[in-house]
Amino acid sequence: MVGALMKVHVVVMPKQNVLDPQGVAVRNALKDLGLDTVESVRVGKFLELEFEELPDPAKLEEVCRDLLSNPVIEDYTIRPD
Amino acid sequence: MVGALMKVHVVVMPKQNVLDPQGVAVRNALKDLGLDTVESVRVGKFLELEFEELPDPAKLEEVCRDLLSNPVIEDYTIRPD
Amino acid sequence: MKIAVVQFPGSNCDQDCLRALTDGVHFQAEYVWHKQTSLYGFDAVVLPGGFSYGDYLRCGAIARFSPITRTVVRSAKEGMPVIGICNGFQILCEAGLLPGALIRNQSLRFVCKSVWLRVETGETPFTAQLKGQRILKMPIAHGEGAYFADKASLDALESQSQIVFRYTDEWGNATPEANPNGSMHNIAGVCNEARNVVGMMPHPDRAWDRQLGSEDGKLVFGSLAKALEPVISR
Amino acid sequence: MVTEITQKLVHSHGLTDQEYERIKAILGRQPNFTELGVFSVMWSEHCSYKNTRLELKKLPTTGPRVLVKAGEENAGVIDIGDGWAAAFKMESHNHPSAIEPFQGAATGVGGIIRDIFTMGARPVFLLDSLRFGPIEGATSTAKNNRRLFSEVVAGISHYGNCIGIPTIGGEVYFDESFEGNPLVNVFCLGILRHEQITRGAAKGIGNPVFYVGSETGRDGLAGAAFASRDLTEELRQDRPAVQVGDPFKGKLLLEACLEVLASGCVAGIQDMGAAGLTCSICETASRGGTGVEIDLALVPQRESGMTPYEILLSESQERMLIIVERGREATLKEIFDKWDLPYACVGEVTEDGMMRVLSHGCVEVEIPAYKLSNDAPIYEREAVAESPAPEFRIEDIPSADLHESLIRLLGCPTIASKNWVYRQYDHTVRAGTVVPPGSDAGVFYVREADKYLAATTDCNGLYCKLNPREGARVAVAEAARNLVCSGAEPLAVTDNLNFGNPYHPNNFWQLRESVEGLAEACLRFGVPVVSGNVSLYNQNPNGAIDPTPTVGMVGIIGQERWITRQSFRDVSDVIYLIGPVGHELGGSQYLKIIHGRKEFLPPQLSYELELGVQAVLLALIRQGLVKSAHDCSEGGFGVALAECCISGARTIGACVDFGNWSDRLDQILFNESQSRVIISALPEDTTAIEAMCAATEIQCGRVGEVGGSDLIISSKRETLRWDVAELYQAWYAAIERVMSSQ
Ligand SMILES: Nc1ncnc2c1ncn2[C@@H]1O[C@H](COP(=O)(O)OP(=O)(O)O)[C@@H](O)[C@H]1O
Ligand SMILES: [Mg+2]
Repeated sequence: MVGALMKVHVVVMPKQNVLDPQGVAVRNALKDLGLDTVESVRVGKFLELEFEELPDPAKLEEVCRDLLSNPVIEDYTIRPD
Repeated sequence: MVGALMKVHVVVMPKQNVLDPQGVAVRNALKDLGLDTVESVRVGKFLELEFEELPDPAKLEEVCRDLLSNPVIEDYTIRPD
Repeated sequence: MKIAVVQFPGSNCDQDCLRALTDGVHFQAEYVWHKQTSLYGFDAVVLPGGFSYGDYLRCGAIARFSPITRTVVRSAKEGMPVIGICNGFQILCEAGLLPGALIRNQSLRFVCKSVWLRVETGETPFTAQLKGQRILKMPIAHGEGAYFADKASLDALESQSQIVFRYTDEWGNATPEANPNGSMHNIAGVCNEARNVVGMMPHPDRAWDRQLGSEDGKLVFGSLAKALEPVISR
Repeated sequence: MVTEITQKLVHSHGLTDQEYERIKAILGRQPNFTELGVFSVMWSEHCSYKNTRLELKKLPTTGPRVLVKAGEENAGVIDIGDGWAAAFKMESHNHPSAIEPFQGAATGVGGIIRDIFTMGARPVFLLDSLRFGPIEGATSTAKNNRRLFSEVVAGISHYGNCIGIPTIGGEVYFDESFEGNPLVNVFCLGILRHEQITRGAAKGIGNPVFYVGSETGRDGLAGAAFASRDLTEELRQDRPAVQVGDPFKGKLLLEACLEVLASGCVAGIQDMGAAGLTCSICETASRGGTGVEIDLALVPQRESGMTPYEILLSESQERMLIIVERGREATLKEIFDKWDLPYACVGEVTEDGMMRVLSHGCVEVEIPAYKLSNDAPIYEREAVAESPAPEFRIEDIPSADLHESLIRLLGCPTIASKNWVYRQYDHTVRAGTVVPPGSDAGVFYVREADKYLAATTDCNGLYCKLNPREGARVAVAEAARNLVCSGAEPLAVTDNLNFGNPYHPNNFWQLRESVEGLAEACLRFGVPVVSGNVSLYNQNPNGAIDPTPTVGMVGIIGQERWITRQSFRDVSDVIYLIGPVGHELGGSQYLKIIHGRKEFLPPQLSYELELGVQAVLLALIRQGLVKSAHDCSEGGFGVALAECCISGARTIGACVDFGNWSDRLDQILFNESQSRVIISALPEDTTAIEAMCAATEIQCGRVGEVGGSDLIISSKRETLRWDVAELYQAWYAAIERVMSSQ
């Protein structure tokens, strides 16, 4: 067996003031399915990264900002597994 | 002010046996950026649902299974905020 | 004989399908709005391509819950011929009428081009006049058209001849190079066990006029005439 | 809270002190903060054309086919026969695409489509004309250029594919001058009956004014003003929230609007594009000679707590303003309910000529609508000519390895096949694309009208940089030639003027020269300009972009059998070169790519020759004598000939002989002299072809034959031979290779 891998989760969401047409469509569909107390839905990305060895946190922030998210329209958060 | 909204997070990930070309592309890009200890990446969806009032858990499971994910290719998990 | 062309919000091949049916193979065809719940008077249904509900979340995921889709599911179970083209195929998979799912193209990019298809079975209402592994030419245009099914389902599809079309080269060889999107087993179209429901990613609705570079789409729609003959004469 | 109007505030709105005085004179008082915002967007270059209006007047806009002229409405409309008409226009989204390439390009597509269906037309196809910095290499600049290119193409594909309108052509160029400031020009054409032409005018006092489509958010605040300034780093930072396109909503809006228009209940309709609600209210009122009064409290809103300023200046996408015949409101409501789209009656047409905006009943804005949209200041900017580029002399250039040169030219991204781009575009939806991207012009069969339309976009910015007037003329000539090569008769033009900051006298001179060149050429080719767009302030820290007056041209093909493609078809077909062999290498891709020199005078256009060549070609095509036709453009005869061999469904060789020509072979092969077309024909038709050409002054040289698997070119001095499979490899997958490099 390989040494246990370390996981890092990155959540990338559309910024609050940016239109999220996908979220709107899902919200409407949920209402149609009878979940009438749903107020709003936002849809983002969930990335599960597996590392042999955890990277330098600053480096990780850098790739989240430059590659994994688009800072013009998205925010990201790094979550421990 | 409106009463505080309740959040529910749903994470939808491609099943292990489903090819995730996007994950592979992200992994390669991360390696190029110098994160050489990255082993694998999988890319899924993160849905943030806001409710006025939390729905019945069984109903929530139902929509996760029927609408928010496709069990042929995806698994979902419901996470408290 | 009258064919229904379903219009979902975001369908964009509805007009092409209607034209292919009326001008291409001279059937009677009418639109059916997604909020309708009846298919009374129709003999077959086409779910056209497009981006139903924007294809937000997943292709076909929201359309599955549309009122008309529930009726289509019921009618299909009663044996009505149903074909889903492109987005229509995705909807049929989401609705559970067809096995498997269509996932993002392996290239991660939308692909629009002309492809060759080998007809794998004449035993469906949409291939009834296409015996003997005919090779057809028609365009594809999709971002999420890679056919996926787990091993057991694939085995079942193969053993029960439920694979209707496969991507091939011009000479009918199902090579990896001829696979435009990463579909398993080069699958371009499948049918259900009862064989009355067919889904395909390529567009017969864009190949029914010589000027468009192929008329092979007429063979697909035209097969319905043969398939429905017994129904009509009854 | 009342905001004090300080000089600083005025300036930060991009208005000068004189402009502010003019505003006070129009109002007879000081504007309030909201009104200042309204003036600033309406008087931005994007909406008012204050620096270009005088120049644009030079363009020819009339002709027997013109039904709606340039500048009158959202798009121009021309007659295409039998009661049918075509509405078309080009629009730029350069700055938004520089900031957020995917959404910038996507919303550009959405915007131009709305301009077309606002006219009552059903959009039937799109073209896109793109410019980026160089994409080859491992530098961070090259990587960034690749990212911009990739995302822009993805954005166009996202919107166009989803809404179901095929993209049937376009162009892509790569050059240093576009680094950091890509050009994204999108063209849309729609089809309608003459009687369906609708107007963006607020007619009928008392008619209700409806807002339809997506809710208003804070996105794209004052985007028109944003597009009217240099794209500095500060501007990038303090940008408004990026607009996100929703093609799904766009599709519903398109269908619902066409249905509403067909119902006959509409008195006027206008999309909300640049300057959003502000522009649509004041322009409809101004065109109708009326006023419009609305209450912002009634406007559907996506975010809470928006101020009147924000609501008025928002550029949220997928919204329209519809003025309904009083008493027919129910029709509109029924249709928008059917399509599940938001709508709201927000006000009515008034007779006092005022744009009056209330917020919960209190007057926020009160401005004479006509003056707001028509009395913007008009400037004549200073123009200073650049010194002319030197004349090209062949002695200054060493001859290169020609075998390798052709392969390198075919593989350079500007010349290489653009299939990597157009494969990502749905070009077959609507089942009418008869000639898909990959030939000189796209050809679309408009089934409902039984008409074949051809369309192309063209502009060589390098020529325009070296001589803007000549470059603009060549752009028109090339567009017309591309149409004729596909069998079409050119009908009319739309243009997109992309230039740098007009306050730099050099830039303004480029603009003026280009417009005059366009005007002259359009007149000579008999193609009126029916619509267009101006995009200034295209700069990066190294200076302005190469001037790029993009020309979009539409033509009609009378009969199906006249439709002609560029690729060779059959073995032993005879190859002719119609037009001269040429010699002009200035501004050529050969000099740029092979010798690294972006200089010298570009090729010169002779109208007589160009019109002669086009007339002969069209006559030959209509006689059924032409099996393929392809014009020589970037890369000259050599590249064009290779493209004839490799751009069809199958590659095919050719053998060409310049045996009695004494020029250097690089000059023969790669000069970019204008007015040249390579055709192929059946051997038995040669007598007829030569007879027809002999009756004119036009040279028509029989230069070779189609066949084999090699491309062979020989001159007095040498014989060159390429395996066409190798040429194909170099050309077909070049962009794919570059884009997959790291
Ligand atoms: N951005 C694009 N979108 C769609 N088609 C394109 C694009 N760029 C180039 N094409 C197509 O590729 C072919 C070659 O383009 P181009 O080299 O500009 O032709 P030409 O020199 O004849 O104007 C044309 O059919 C054109 O429509
Ligand atoms: Mg050309």
